[in-house]
Amino acid sequence: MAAVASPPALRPLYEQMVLGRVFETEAERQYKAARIGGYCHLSSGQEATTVGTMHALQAEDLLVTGYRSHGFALARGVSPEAVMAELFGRRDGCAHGRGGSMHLLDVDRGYYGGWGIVAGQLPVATGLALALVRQGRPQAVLCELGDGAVNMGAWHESLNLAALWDLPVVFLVVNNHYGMGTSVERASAEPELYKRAAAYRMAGERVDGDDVEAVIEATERLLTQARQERRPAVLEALTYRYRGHSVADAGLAYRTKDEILEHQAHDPLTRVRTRLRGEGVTEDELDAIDRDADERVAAAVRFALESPEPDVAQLAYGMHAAGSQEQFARMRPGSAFGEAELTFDAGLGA
Amino acid sequence: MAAVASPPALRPLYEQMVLGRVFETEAERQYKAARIGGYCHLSSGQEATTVGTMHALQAEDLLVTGYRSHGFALARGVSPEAVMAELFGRRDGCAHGRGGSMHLLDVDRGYYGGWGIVAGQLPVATGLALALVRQGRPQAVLCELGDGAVNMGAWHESLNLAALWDLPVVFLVVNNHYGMGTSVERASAEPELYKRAAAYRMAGERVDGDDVEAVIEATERLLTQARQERRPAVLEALTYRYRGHSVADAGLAYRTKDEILEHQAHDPLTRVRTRLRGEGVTEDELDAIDRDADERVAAAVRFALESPEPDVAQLAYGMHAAGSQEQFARMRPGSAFGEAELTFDAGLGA
Amino acid sequence: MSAVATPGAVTGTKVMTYREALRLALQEELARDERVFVMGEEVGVFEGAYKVTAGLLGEFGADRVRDTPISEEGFVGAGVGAAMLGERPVVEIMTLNFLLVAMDQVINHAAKIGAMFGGEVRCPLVIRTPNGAGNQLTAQHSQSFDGWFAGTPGLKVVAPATPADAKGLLKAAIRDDDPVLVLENLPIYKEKGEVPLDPGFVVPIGRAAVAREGSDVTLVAHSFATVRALRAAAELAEQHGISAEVVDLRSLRPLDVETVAASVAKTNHAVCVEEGWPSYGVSAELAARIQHACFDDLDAPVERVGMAEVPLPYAKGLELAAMPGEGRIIGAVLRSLGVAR
Amino acid sequence: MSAVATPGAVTGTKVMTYREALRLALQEELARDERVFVMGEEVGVFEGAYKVTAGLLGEFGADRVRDTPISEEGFVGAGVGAAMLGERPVVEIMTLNFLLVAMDQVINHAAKIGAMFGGEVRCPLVIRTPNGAGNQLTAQHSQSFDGWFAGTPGLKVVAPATPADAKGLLKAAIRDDDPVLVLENLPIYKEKGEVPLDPGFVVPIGRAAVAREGSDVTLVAHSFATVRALRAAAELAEQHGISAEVVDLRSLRPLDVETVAASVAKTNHAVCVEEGWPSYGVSAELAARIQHACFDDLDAPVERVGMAEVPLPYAKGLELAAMPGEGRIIGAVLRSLGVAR
Ligand SMILES: Cc1ncc(C[n+]2csc(CCOP(=O)(O)OP(=O)(O)O)c2C)c(N)n1
Ligand SMILES: Cc1ncc(C[n+]2csc(CCOP(=O)(O)OP(=O)(O)O)c2C)c(N)n1
Ligand SMILES: [Mg+2]
Ligand SMILES: [Mg+2]
Repeated sequence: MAAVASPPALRPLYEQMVLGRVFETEAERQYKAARIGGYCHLSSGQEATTVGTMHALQAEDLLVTGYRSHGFALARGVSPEAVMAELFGRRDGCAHGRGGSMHLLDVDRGYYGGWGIVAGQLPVATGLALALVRQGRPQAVLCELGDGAVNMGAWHESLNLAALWDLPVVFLVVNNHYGMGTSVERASAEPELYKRAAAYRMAGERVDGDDVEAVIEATERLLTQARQERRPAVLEALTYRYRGHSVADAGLAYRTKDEILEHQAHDPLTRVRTRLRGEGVTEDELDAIDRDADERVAAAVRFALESPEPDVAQLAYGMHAAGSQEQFARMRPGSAFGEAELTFDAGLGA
Repeated sequence: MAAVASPPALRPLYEQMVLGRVFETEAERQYKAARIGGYCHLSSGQEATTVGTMHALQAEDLLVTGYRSHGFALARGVSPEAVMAELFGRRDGCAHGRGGSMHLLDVDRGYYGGWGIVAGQLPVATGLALALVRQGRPQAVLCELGDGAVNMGAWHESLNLAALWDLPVVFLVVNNHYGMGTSVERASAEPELYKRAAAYRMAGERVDGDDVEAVIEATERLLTQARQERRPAVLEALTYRYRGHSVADAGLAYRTKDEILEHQAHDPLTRVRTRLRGEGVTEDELDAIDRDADERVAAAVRFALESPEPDVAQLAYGMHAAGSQEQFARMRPGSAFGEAELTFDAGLGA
Repeated sequence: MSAVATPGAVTGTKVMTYREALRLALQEELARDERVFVMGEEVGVFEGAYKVTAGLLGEFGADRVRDTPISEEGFVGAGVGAAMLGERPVVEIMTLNFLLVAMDQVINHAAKIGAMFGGEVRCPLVIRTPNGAGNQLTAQHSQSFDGWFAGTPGLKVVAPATPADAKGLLKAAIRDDDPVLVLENLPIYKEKGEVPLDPGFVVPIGRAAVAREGSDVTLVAHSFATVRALRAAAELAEQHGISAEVVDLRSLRPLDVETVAASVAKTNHAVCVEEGWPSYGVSAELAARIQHACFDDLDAPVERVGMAEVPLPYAKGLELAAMPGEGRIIGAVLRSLGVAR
Repeated sequence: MSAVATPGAVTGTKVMTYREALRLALQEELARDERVFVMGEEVGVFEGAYKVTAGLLGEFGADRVRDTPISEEGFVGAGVGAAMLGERPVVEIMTLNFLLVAMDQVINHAAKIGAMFGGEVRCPLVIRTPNGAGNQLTAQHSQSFDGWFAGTPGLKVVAPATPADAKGLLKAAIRDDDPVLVLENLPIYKEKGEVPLDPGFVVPIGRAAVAREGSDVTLVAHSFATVRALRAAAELAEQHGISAEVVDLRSLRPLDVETVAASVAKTNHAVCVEEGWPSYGVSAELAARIQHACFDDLDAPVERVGMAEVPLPYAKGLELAAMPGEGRIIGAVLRSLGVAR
């Protein structure tokens, strides 16, 4: 991880951003090919924010996100194979096919999900930060949420608790201008969202979420404060979602094509690409990076296709902890709805 | 109602404040005599805020409060008889004995309750304000809440909606320093509660809630803005609760006797009394006012005692609108728990 | 309130989807009564997450079709308050799963107003929202809490299974003076059926319907489970020569026990089907009522079919295995009739 | 997990109230396991709205006994997150009525974690809260939503009726690796009974108990309804010469159907009693299970007794009339046995 001082090397960041973009494009294709189902939320256009914040997050720090999380998972180091297999609902997915697109996680990397109820992840992240403090661990939690989530009661209660109890958590508001079809101005009486941190005497600031270096600088600074001074903060990253709210949404009922094109004119990937050219990286080298991303994603698709479907006999896998089977033993007689067959703690199968 | 300009006459305000104080003292006595049950929250010490805000509220305005509401009901003009009868659970109570201390109301006076879930009344008040706008009525809603309620999600969502939709509602935060045993500093990361209005680009201010004239001035100003400019606001009134959280709480586990005495040293009633003496009102005249309050409350107790108990055959009275009986007719067969006897729309009986 | 057409009313019917029938009901009621307004996330500009409100913003404007921030507790409560002042708010919750953040306003506020305030004020609020699973929406987005609301005194709960009932019951709910929860369902939106065009057409709350006549067994269901039950009944007739009667509850509170009991008294066998989890669910209440009302009529225990009791998994195969499919309904019928498969 | 004493354990019992038994369980578990901490409104300085946590702040300090603002959604969710990282939070909700504002964290978060994340992370969270009515607390403060939680896959729900079970089940809940809701009850806090002093004493989750043996009818109940059932059973014996067996469920999820069915197979009559509203309530599930498991054993329909189906009114006389008192339980038993009063 880069120290706060030294400027981050751009090339690996570009590699991450391209990987994110290519992955989302492929996910949309696979969704339309009916290999992915449910809700599928893409983050194309938001790569500087996803990659920048994940670059600033240290190995021992914790991560919580909403449901628009493919990019965060990849940038956190979850393999494209594990993510794609999850989208395909396969056994080798990071949630073994149980969670899908909205519920990615990787506990080994401190990623505690992938949540689908708007703002529901904020109290959870607050609790993770409380646990870090109780365990005397010096890390911090980064909690991602969208601009639409700041109008939920859970936002208010979580920020008040985090500030009142001096918890090491940074609330990352990914402001992509819309919550589904509702613009920030139509949803929030204070459209400068970061200013709401003041209601908790908490630091709040806004950053250009399409400038990966600015995102890294701000995130590192706030995470350092959180770790060292146990000061929570709000970081609002201004960015833009290129695709619809989910793959099912064309994304044009509430905004114009021009608006989208205007944002794509200063695309975060292009910006880094230009910077790298300035640093003397050749077009060929950059194209090679792009091709490499294509190959990694193609490999992920092959892996996902080969990963077995979950065993239907494992329908209730993970629902309850080992030993619970015995507790449920006497619920079965008289059951008329197959509950008797549910097993919680058997393995996942070969 | 006094216009914004001319200073209010103090004498009727003093009469109201004394009535509130005497009523609460009697309510506590009656509770200990087991004529009042359930939760009973007294507002002794908060009279300047209750009487001052109700003085500023116009006849056509609407009122919503929490559960510490005897004083508001009386100052709004609900008769001591109707309030005491409600506390006694009698048919002539303002809620016909169904609501008790926490659920007073008087629709004819625009008082829409009397609610017991902390902050639950805020969304309701917001909806009343929305209805006023839809109906083109020029009035405003005053919504009372306590200092402990500002940490609930409902506060956040309600204030955001009120500001976003330009609704005529003033949120009155009665800051009596404690939510049960928790001081404001231990509950709110921003203990200057009125400042939280800024998170919604809403006006917020603080007033000495023990100075009845200051309360009237601020409330009238904010209500006028709400009515004329459809601008919601937060008014925080600093005051103090003399008794425990409810009659069941001695109120000393979390604060010192000295702290209470110190607040009683500048008692809101005494302050007005002194002012009146300055205006030449004699001790005898003031004592007469006090005696008159004693008599009004004694009469209310007599009235409540004579009011009949609700008829048990009317257990479900009011639950459903007229005509619902027929909808429920086919739910009865097979019912094993007396639901068949429930009638919704029969009268209250003699 | 009745299903009788109003004098000089439009007659005839039209085949449309459940979704279109709901839209027609909203359109008619918005046009009929100034006090009616629609409020919820994405109901306006976006035309509804599931397009039920498509076109209404254009026709009635932003005051009658109000987009809200993501703040269910706030705007459900705003509906409660507006209703107390005589408005007729129709609040859309994108899916039932999200009503969990507004439970306090529904259960502790809307449902309490009539009784708690001694009949002094009413709350004519309508909340409409789809429940259900089947689209791989996973654990947080595939639930049915129908019984929780149906078990709450002070509320009324309807759950139409056909486009005609969707129109008639939503209109009845909007005209009712009490808070009514209208339970819709995601997979059912695209179901088609004949819908009366008469704007005076309403379906009374608290009346079940016999959706299919039969003599061997009674299938009791509501909402999308009724669609499943009808499919199972057809297959039972063809494949097994079993004549199943299907009782469509239509209302969950008040519950029309009479119609259910009359059917079971005739068939002597009952299978209760629901989309949700059966334990402590709707089928529990049905079984309890049936065994009590039809104790001497029953030739076999009341059977129950519902969602497997797990948080809904994402993988298609797992989700399918969890759902109360026709196969499981037929299995329960054969069990009830003591027929080996 | 078992009720067997640990080697070299403290033996003997002591008579104490249900409230004291809960406090002892908390004290023992706080002392036993650093990961355990108590969190909620007024649990510290105020010593608990109902004094269950009295003395614990002094003994364990503010980090282990944490006062919270009024923010149920926030601190229940904080409990969920802390549990995911291996802590053992015991969250107190002042009364069950207030859990409505935190439903989303309980149902859509705590209950989903194990299955939704493919078994990769667990949520050993305990929520303890009293339900019930009887103190004129009125409509918003007198409710029992027991079945809503017991019907949610992913949760476990216990509802002890005696001080000994209160200690043993709360300890079992704290040691369990899944989210457990411990349902207490306001009137029951003052009930007294013998409580084992052994810190190793736990009561296994998912096991009902026969609280009183009998031969004529089975009363099935949980929490305070068990206390009512036992009183009714005593009166039935004295006044009517009827021998009632009382099955105390103790756990609602998992539900010990075996013990209930075994009793009904013996008595051939069942009356289910609950504090909450019966429609779509706990007694519905019990009646549904019993009619299914004991179809051939039952000599009469399963009867149900619960709260009158109204928002609880304030007036003492009205409240009393609404409660599932002993008189109504006895009436149901006589109905079941076909005995005229
Ligand atoms: C409580 C709740 N209400 C509604 C929804 C449906 N919903 C899913 S995403 C979404 C929009 C969220 O927008 P934003 O927070 O800006 O995040 P973005 O999708 O832009 O990343 C809505 C309304 C939900 N999941 N949870
Ligand atoms: C959601 C909810 N949580 C908890 C309670 C229990 N409770 C009732 S009053 C109260 C304290 C409220 O304090 P404050 O808002 O300052 O009002 P005050 O009592 O001081 O007038 C609490 C915690 C409740 N009624 N509702
Ligand atoms: Mg957004
Ligand atoms: Mg206070």
